[in-house]
Amino acid sequence: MTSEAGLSVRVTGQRRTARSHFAFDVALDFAVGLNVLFGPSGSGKTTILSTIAGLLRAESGRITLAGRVLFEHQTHVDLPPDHRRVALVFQSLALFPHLDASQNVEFGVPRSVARAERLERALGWLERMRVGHLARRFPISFSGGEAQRVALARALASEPRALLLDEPFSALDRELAQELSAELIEHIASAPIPVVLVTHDRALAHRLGERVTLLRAGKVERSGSAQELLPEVE
Amino acid sequence: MTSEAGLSVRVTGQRRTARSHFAFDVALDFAVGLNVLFGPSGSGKTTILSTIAGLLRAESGRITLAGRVLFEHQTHVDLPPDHRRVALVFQSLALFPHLDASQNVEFGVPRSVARAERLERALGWLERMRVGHLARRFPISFSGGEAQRVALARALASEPRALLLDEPFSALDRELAQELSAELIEHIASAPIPVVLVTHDRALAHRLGERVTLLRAGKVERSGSAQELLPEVE
Amino acid sequence: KPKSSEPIRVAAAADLAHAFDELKPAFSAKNRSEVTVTIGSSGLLAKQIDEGAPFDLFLAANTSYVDQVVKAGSCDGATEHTYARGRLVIWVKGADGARLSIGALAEPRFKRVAIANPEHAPYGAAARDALTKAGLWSQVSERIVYGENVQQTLELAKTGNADAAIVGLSLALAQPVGSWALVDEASYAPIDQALAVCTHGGNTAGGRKLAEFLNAPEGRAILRKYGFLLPGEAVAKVP
Amino acid sequence: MIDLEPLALSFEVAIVATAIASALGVALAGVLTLPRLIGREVIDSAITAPMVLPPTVLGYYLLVALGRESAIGHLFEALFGTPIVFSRGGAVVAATIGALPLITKASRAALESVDARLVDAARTLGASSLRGFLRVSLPLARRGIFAGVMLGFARALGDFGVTLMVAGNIPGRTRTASLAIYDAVLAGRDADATRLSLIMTALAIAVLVVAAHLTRSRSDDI
Amino acid sequence: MIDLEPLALSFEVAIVATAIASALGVALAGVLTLPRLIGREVIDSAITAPMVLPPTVLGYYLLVALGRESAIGHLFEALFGTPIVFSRGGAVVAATIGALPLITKASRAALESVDARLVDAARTLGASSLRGFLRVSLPLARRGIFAGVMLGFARALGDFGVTLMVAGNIPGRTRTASLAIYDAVLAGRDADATRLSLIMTALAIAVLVVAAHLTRSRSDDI
Ligand SMILES: Nc1ncnc2c1ncn2[C@@H]1O[C@H](COP(=O)(O)OP(=O)(O)OP(=O)(O)O)[C@@H](O)[C@H]1O
Ligand SMILES: Nc1ncnc2c1ncn2[C@@H]1O[C@H](COP(=O)(O)OP(=O)(O)OP(=O)(O)O)[C@@H](O)[C@H]1O
Ligand SMILES: [Mg+2]
Ligand SMILES: [Mg+2]
Repeated sequence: MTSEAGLSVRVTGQRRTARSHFAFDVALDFAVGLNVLFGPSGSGKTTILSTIAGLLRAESGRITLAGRVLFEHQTHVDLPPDHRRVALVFQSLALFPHLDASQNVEFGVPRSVARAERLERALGWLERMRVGHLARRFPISFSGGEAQRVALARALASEPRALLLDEPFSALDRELAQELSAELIEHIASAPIPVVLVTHDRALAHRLGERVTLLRAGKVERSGSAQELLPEVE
Repeated sequence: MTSEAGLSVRVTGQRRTARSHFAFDVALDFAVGLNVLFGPSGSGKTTILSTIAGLLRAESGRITLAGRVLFEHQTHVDLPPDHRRVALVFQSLALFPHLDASQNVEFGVPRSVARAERLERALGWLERMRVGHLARRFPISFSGGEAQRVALARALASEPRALLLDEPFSALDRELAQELSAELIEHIASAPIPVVLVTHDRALAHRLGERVTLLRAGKVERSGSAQELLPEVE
Repeated sequence: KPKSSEPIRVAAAADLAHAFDELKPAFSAKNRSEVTVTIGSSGLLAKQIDEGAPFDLFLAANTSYVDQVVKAGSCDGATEHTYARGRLVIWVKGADGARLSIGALAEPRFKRVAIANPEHAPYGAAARDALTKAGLWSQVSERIVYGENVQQTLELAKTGNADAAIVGLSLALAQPVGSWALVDEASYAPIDQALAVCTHGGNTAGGRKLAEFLNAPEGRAILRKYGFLLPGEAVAKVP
Repeated sequence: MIDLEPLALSFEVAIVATAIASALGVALAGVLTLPRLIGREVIDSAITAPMVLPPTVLGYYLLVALGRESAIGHLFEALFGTPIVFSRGGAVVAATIGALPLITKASRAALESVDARLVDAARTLGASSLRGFLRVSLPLARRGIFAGVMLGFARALGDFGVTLMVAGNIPGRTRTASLAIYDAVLAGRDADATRLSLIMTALAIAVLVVAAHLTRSRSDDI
Repeated sequence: MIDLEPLALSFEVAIVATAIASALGVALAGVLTLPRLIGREVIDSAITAPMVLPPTVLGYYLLVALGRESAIGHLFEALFGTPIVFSRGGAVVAATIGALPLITKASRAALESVDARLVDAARTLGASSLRGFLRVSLPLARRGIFAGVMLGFARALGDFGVTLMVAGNIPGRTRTASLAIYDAVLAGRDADATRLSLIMTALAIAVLVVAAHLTRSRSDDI
């Protein structure tokens, strides 16, 4: 049921260390617009986003984005992360500590953009995330919520064809979360790409999610609208 | 209005880098039991917790815990963090990457506890935080919510005289957050200490917070019950 | 207090390396005492002896280093004497060295000439003397490359990186390759090599015995064989 | 009066050698952190191994390898018209070889300690693995790399044995301070040797301190 | 037949010296990261500075400083009844001095790269600053420290000039492999020299590779 421009993910895989093992097997279709990925802690949300971004290699299956094959086990296609044009806001944010906020965001701006314009754009994104005042500051001095917003700005600035957000508002107060999700929706309207949002916040899921997928233990449990899936919101 | 066993914080201070500056000036009284610290991103919540824990030095004022002076500018008292017995769950968690979950928690168990018993206790805390199965695994393989729970277990295991929690449930789903906060309340009942909980989650604040303090731009804006301060919860 | 179990420890100049390969067993066969040899730059050895290095006998490549250790009280002045005189040769890697004279070094085919550092190596000082005497110093000095000791100097030519080396005869004789010609002995100050028995070792008596052995016919024969002139002997033919 | 020419030469050679060894060492360290490299530890150890030989002996082997009768020596002489041995180039080669293992090993350790998630982040932002290396790994590894470079510089400055063999000891041309100090000691000019040693040490400390402050003030900003 | 005694001696001396230099170097590095230290860079550079002197000359100065007529030498001889110079102790001192700056500088850089928040976390959990250092900073800095230790070991194994002067080149007592190789060269026993060099290099590579694998498998678990 995926649209031509959507993100289709049908993969199996696993993560293992000497002492643990986690397997996943999912078929997910993320249409253009907002998609909420919901699930208990440890159900594999981050794992699946990493697999889509190309940071983890799936063991079988296929990932396509807007018709383009990012990964296909059978044909040995496995695009490296930098060729996938999938931006990921990490749960751990992963801001570059040696770059200030504007440089962090500039890092994401495509190299095709003229040098002079890159800073402009970076500053623009910081403004939209309400952290323009941090431009010349380094991540070590950001508060939790400030860092989260810079990470969002950086991902958005990279003009991705798909955007994966791993609990991007978890450190923000409600007002700010609402403002930023509004910005996000506005952005999607102008650049129609699939956005996958991982969140534990049911209220947010309700507000944003026409499409919600419920993950449990590495498998899709159900998918549908927020109303159907998460009725018991306060 | 602080009880004898409470945590009294009356300090001013600042954080600065070459490119930024943030000043705070607060008078806070945290009684035994749960206290919620609420405030927008960047209002200084983390900064104040760090100051209480002794990781940041206040510029003036006084911090006492259960009648014991932790910091007093005038008399040049400034106990080092390890003498304060104040446990802090960092927003960034700060798990030790070279230690497995049980070792992380064991690190917190007081040295006065017999060696053989320390591991017991560590495992006990992991169980109570629903991450007993992670005991022998290293932090790199934890999901966001798993890491958060190990960090909680570590703080609790240190038998602190005050517990500071910086958004400890932000990566947990609602059910889990509820379970763990119940555990926390149970713990406080058995060991009556002040607990300061930073959260953006209004529902959680309502459920837990008889006492809520609202911080804004490094100053206390108001304090009172959750009903009074945060009425607009969904 | 000499202990018979203590070996006789000898500190010897670099040009004696090969001679000692033969001296050692010859001496031990007669005296039933073990000899250990430390080869090195006489200057460094002298400094070490001054700081108490446990040597019983010091064989330098000149006399002044021995004077120095005697003056410092580290070696017995009564035992100081010249045991050999070194001889200078021009050594080349090819087979045409036998007819060389020092004057030939002016030829452009000698792009690089290696000599030991004249500042502190006795053979180096002699080499410079000889070149100066021949009136070549100013011409050749541009093309000189210095080795820290004769052995290294020879190495520079042996590897083909210097076209000729001026070194001690003792060394030239030990080479399986190359050819050489003696430098006129009148053109440089004699390379008199002195020895002295030293006091910081554990076997001074052994040191004395070895010194005597070097002066005895058997020892002298070996030194002669390795290209040294001996005290009290006229300039002899090269073996 | 003390001859300052060897000092100037030493610093000149050490700076050039450190620059070369840094570029080479960091590149090697980068290769050594490639995920699918075979024989990683063997390569690393082989780069370190020359350190265990006495420098003059190492120098001797180099003299043979680079000398006028070697293939490399022939090639070099054909290309540049002058042999590499007994030249400043030889001194630079000698100092570079001394500095290389220090820089490589320190850089590798620092690069391996960089948080892999940051490089991952760079990749998802469209950075090639090379760009991720240059713009993320390298700057984050800077402390360790810099420590290696400073060690390399000190080692290059102090090289004696290898320089002696490969560059020769030619006054005004390849007589570095290290050689000059040694000569002075052996010639019994102890006062000269001590004076030159002290100047050398003091200058080296000054350079190291200034370099440390220069690189540190940049990161203090952060 | 090749005399293996110098090889055994070299490894013996290098292992002891590396152990001493590691303890000392890591402790020094710890001191160098103390927040309120004055003259940090000067101290660090002063530890590195001996590297810029020709080893034999450094050895000569050490010989004078530790010699039987020096205060230190007297003290040592009074305490242990035997002089430190021209002994294995002297060889250990020489190798230690060579290894120390490498270990110190690499360790300091690694320690400074440790995430300060982790040490903070340890402190709030009741760890003294010493415990925080030992249980958190040190293990997290292990890669860099280990790189320094391996460099230090290679340097200790290969020390020539300082050992030559301080320990002397006394057969059976202080003749390390490095000295034996040099001796072979001086005596024109080129084949011996090459053979010993090869064995030495191969052994060093083997030790370094094994050590790298041993330390790595521990952290692969994580
Ligand atoms: N490198 C790894 N090796 C082994 N297991 C891993 C590894 N990384 C994660 N896991 C396990 O895989 C499971 C899924 O992890 P993942 O991070 O995807 O969860 P999540 O849904 O994002 O959870 P959270 O909401 O807590 O962040 C967890 O049980 C985790 O312990
Ligand atoms: N080291 C620092 N130097 C300068 N300013 C800093 C530093 N650390 C934090 N700040 C600033 O101080 C303010 C308060 O930061 P703090 O981390 O206490 O906020 P917070 O209330 O915890 O916010 P959040 O909810 O986003 O975590 C922020 O504006 C932040 O930018
Ligand atoms: Mg996750
Ligand atoms: Mg915060």
